[in-house]
Amino acid sequence: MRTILDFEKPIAELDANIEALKRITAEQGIDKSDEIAALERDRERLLREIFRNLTPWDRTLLARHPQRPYTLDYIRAIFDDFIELHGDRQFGDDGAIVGGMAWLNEKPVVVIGQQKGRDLKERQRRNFGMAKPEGYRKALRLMHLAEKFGRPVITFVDTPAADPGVESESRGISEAIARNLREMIMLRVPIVSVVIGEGGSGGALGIAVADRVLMQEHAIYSVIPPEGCAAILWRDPKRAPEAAEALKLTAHDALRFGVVDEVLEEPLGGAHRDPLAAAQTVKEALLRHLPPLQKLSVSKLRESRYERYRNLGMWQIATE
Amino acid sequence: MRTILDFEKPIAELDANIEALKRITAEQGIDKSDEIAALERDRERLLREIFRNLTPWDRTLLARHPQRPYTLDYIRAIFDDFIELHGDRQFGDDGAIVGGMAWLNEKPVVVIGQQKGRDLKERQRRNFGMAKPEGYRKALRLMHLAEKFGRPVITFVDTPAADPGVESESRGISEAIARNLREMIMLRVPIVSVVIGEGGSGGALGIAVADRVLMQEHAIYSVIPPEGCAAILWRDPKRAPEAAEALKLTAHDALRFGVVDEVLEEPLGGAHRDPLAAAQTVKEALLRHLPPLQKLSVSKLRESRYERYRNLGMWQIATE
Amino acid sequence: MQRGWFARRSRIEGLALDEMNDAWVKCNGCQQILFARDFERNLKVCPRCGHHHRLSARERIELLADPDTFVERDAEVVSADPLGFPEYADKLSKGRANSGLPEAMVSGTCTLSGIPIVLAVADFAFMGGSMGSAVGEKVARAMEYALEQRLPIVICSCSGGARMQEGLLSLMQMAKTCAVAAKLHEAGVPYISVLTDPTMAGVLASYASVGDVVVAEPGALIGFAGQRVAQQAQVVKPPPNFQTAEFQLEHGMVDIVVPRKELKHTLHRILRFFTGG
Amino acid sequence: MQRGWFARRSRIEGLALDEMNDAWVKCNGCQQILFARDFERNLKVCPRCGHHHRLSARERIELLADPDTFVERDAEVVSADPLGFPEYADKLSKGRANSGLPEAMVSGTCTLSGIPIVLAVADFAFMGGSMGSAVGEKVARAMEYALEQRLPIVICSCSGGARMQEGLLSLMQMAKTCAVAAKLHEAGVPYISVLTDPTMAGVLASYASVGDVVVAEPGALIGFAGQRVAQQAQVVKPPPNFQTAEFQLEHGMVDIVVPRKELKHTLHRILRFFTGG
Ligand SMILES: [Zn+2]
Ligand SMILES: [Zn+2]
Repeated sequence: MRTILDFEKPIAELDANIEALKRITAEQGIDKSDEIAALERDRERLLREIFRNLTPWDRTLLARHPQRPYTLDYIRAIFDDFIELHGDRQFGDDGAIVGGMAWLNEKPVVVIGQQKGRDLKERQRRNFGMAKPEGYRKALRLMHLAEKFGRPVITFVDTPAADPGVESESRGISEAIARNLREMIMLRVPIVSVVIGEGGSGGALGIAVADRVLMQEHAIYSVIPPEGCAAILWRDPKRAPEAAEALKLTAHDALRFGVVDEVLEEPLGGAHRDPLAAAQTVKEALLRHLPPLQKLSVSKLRESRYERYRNLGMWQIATE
Repeated sequence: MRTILDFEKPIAELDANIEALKRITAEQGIDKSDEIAALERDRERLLREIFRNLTPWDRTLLARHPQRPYTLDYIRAIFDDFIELHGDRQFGDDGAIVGGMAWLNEKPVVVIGQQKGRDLKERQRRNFGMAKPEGYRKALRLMHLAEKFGRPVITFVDTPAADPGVESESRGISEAIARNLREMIMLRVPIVSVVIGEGGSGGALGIAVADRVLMQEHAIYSVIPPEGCAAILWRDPKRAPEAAEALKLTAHDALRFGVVDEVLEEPLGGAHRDPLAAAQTVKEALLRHLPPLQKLSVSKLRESRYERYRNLGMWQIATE
Repeated sequence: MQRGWFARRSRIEGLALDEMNDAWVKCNGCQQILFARDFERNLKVCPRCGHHHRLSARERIELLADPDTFVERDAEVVSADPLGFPEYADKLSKGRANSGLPEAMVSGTCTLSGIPIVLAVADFAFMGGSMGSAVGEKVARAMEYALEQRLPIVICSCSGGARMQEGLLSLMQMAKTCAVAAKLHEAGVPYISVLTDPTMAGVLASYASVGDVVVAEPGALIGFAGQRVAQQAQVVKPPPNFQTAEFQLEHGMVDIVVPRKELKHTLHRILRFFTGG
Repeated sequence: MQRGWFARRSRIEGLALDEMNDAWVKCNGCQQILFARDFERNLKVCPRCGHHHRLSARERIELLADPDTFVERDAEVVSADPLGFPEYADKLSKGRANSGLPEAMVSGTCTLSGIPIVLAVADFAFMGGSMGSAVGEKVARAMEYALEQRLPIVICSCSGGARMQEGLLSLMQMAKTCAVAAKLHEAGVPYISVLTDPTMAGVLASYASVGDVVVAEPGALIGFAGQRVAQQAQVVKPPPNFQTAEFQLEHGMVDIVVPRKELKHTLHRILRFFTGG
């Protein structure tokens, strides 16, 4: 079943009307093209209006939209010949993180990403995109493979959070994330991360330390989910929309803070309205950002990645 | 309860008699020193005779002797200030492998060893010295710690085998051992291994790749336990003594094959008759072998370790 | 002591430890009432049940640093309010008042049983020891100083995690502190991470977990997910010692659990391994 | 086919596959009787149940190497009997007779879909593909040649483990092969390990597990402890797929399980990642 967000409803109505007219044209041979064109213009106008005024909470809902393209959708659309590799060589294979070898046009790369599930069964198998320690360790193993063979790494970030369960705690979810942070900083090959949906706290960051962090227009990136923030601040998870506002979790906020290097435009109405166009934008961005990184010496590359993270944060000097 | 091996029985009788006479001297003030001295001479003669003719199977039993000193006994006797460190930073802390920082006279070292249990409860906790993947991974972590800070590594080998259970298989016992073999070869600090009891197959080798491998006189080192070998060869585990013969599992065999660099003499009657003397011999050997290794450059050290293992094996060139 | 206990019970009941200013204190572990002097002498470890109560940053520095050797650094680095986050300015004021500190982390140099080290200690009384940009910066600078001087660094964590009120910038302190930790790692500068009650979430999932040696205090709450979240997510029933120092030891994440009265000596022994020989 | 099955059943019952020389073969998986020609055409994979039957070293080389490109190396390295081990000399003779090979491992160079590689393949018919000094030496030399020429190496394992009859010297082949694998690793020479039925014990616990990519054939028996030992040791009940390729995939030890008819193509795709771009 398609999910339609509240603010998408007027658009969905127009979608349905346009569909109906097209069906009439096709089935009955009656020319409805003028009406269709008019409705399409209406729709475009409406979309522009709605999307001009999106709140951070609207974007949160878009970032979590069940029809939003996921990592494997982007991988299929962007890369040639993806060979998925499995396992952390220690404990298991985590369905919440996928990774493998792929070709970006003429160049072999390693691709890694958090993967949510489309239907209930896949959602469970992929733990709703919440990775366990073995997921972060698989990711790190594949990054080391990339490093060994001089292949750049591309990661897709889309997770509500790292898995908070007892088993993940038992196997060191904190250690796994911390280790990735430390190792990714020093990786000897370029890393480009793309936040494509939910950038959920440490769970996202665990595969998102990169030379370039790109973020889709309607993705979010936050230290805590708005619901959790509202629960702490006002003991009321329903005030999540206010918390979303306070947390400054949008792509443009992230850009302003220097956390993100570029905001990737999405098709009008969001990536889920035209996944291939969204993927094309991501692909072009990757093709734009990777070559200059690949030209850097290893030491230059590592030093600028280090500086990028070393300088994040805003604090002040106490005078007194 | 003390275990007395069949061939130890005549000695045990003499031990008991000597004890009894000493008790009389102490309790009743009657001087039995002549008789004691005579019995002690008898005992020494008997020990020499018995231990001159030990079969490989006898040595197998000695290597597994429940009173034989274990890794922690040697650590306590040989090193100053042992700080045990725990855990593999991934899954757990394996009681079958202990390790930590210690001082060998004036030098800080990392010590690692397989540890059997003395009583039933400790045996279970230490899984009879059969390490699980997390044990090998803890060992490797500590070796990397040693490498990072330029401290030599000393390992004590004493295991019937790596743990063969379902859980160990699930967590990659093979991978853990294989990785240790690959990493130990390239470790940038000296490694000295001492086989102090049972050198049980891959489970032993997983912490025994070293620049110098020393082996106690009555320790064994084998590709398969004699019982298993007899079961395969003759479908009769009871023929283990013959298999022990065939397998050439004694310290002197290992020396002859170049697997071991020095055989360490044990106190007459075996290490369990005088653990401190046994430890003293081990300590002296460590103090003899480590300094020249520490003088080598890293590349020289690694290259000679590599050559040591690269050249093991006996095969022939087919002519025809 | 029993008499005092009876006499004062009604007044003491329900008071948190740090609100009590008189001769008696109540143990958070066994709920017994203790002589404040005994309690203090015992380094705030309950002499009855062994419960390790939180130390302030100053108290822990006093515990670990040789007398008069601690020289503070970077005290001037304090939090801003980059997001204009609701109530943050107030919380910062309260944090300063509660802790008597300008920020949730105190860092500097000292000797520990004669060994010169860099020492950084978090203080729970300042906004739960949470890590915002200033704390991240202080950790980073402490590590950089250790790197520059090639001094071992000891960091005592005590924190609920990343500081929500600075949003994504707090999250990025995880990467920032691990970035400098990576430099320490490459340079072979020893880093001992001491986990005290509590060490959670974004702090545990960053610099606190990448020490060469990870030490923990008995009973300390150490974990990734807040208890609420962790409980909601549970399919598997958590064991009784879930998210304690002992649980983390059992699961291979902590090298050694050390009672407070042995902490300094144990740190000294570990430091000697790195610096001696 | 049913007719043939009934007609021949009595004669075929209980015969191992490789002892059958006529038009029919029995699947070891589903026990069905199959046309030998279909079976061979299907690369010895049962068309009914998908069971992957063992290939000889020569068959697997034919499967993977481009026609007429395989050039054998080190064929002269064969086993000695360093321990004078009971019945070993006999077993070696039988191994040579069974396999038609001088040793349990065949190695050389070839191209795989045009990519030059070093290829080493074990043969189960020679003493269960077990690793003694000669096999270890051949693996080591194959890896050294790959290192010298900077060619990717593909090793197809098929072995019960270390060869008991050479005692400690067989055990040491684990360290020896991993030593050369360590050199490959440091030099960044690609190594693909292909695990076929069975890959066990000392082979799995050494070179076979340290490939950059670990590929397995469906249903292959892959494990550390022999079934007997593993069963004795079980406290936890083994799952139905215990010690199979699929079990190892699920537990993170294998990158990818590839049906035989896709094996060459998949290896080619993986090799391109290393050599292309
Ligand atoms: Zn108490
Ligand atoms: Zn079949």
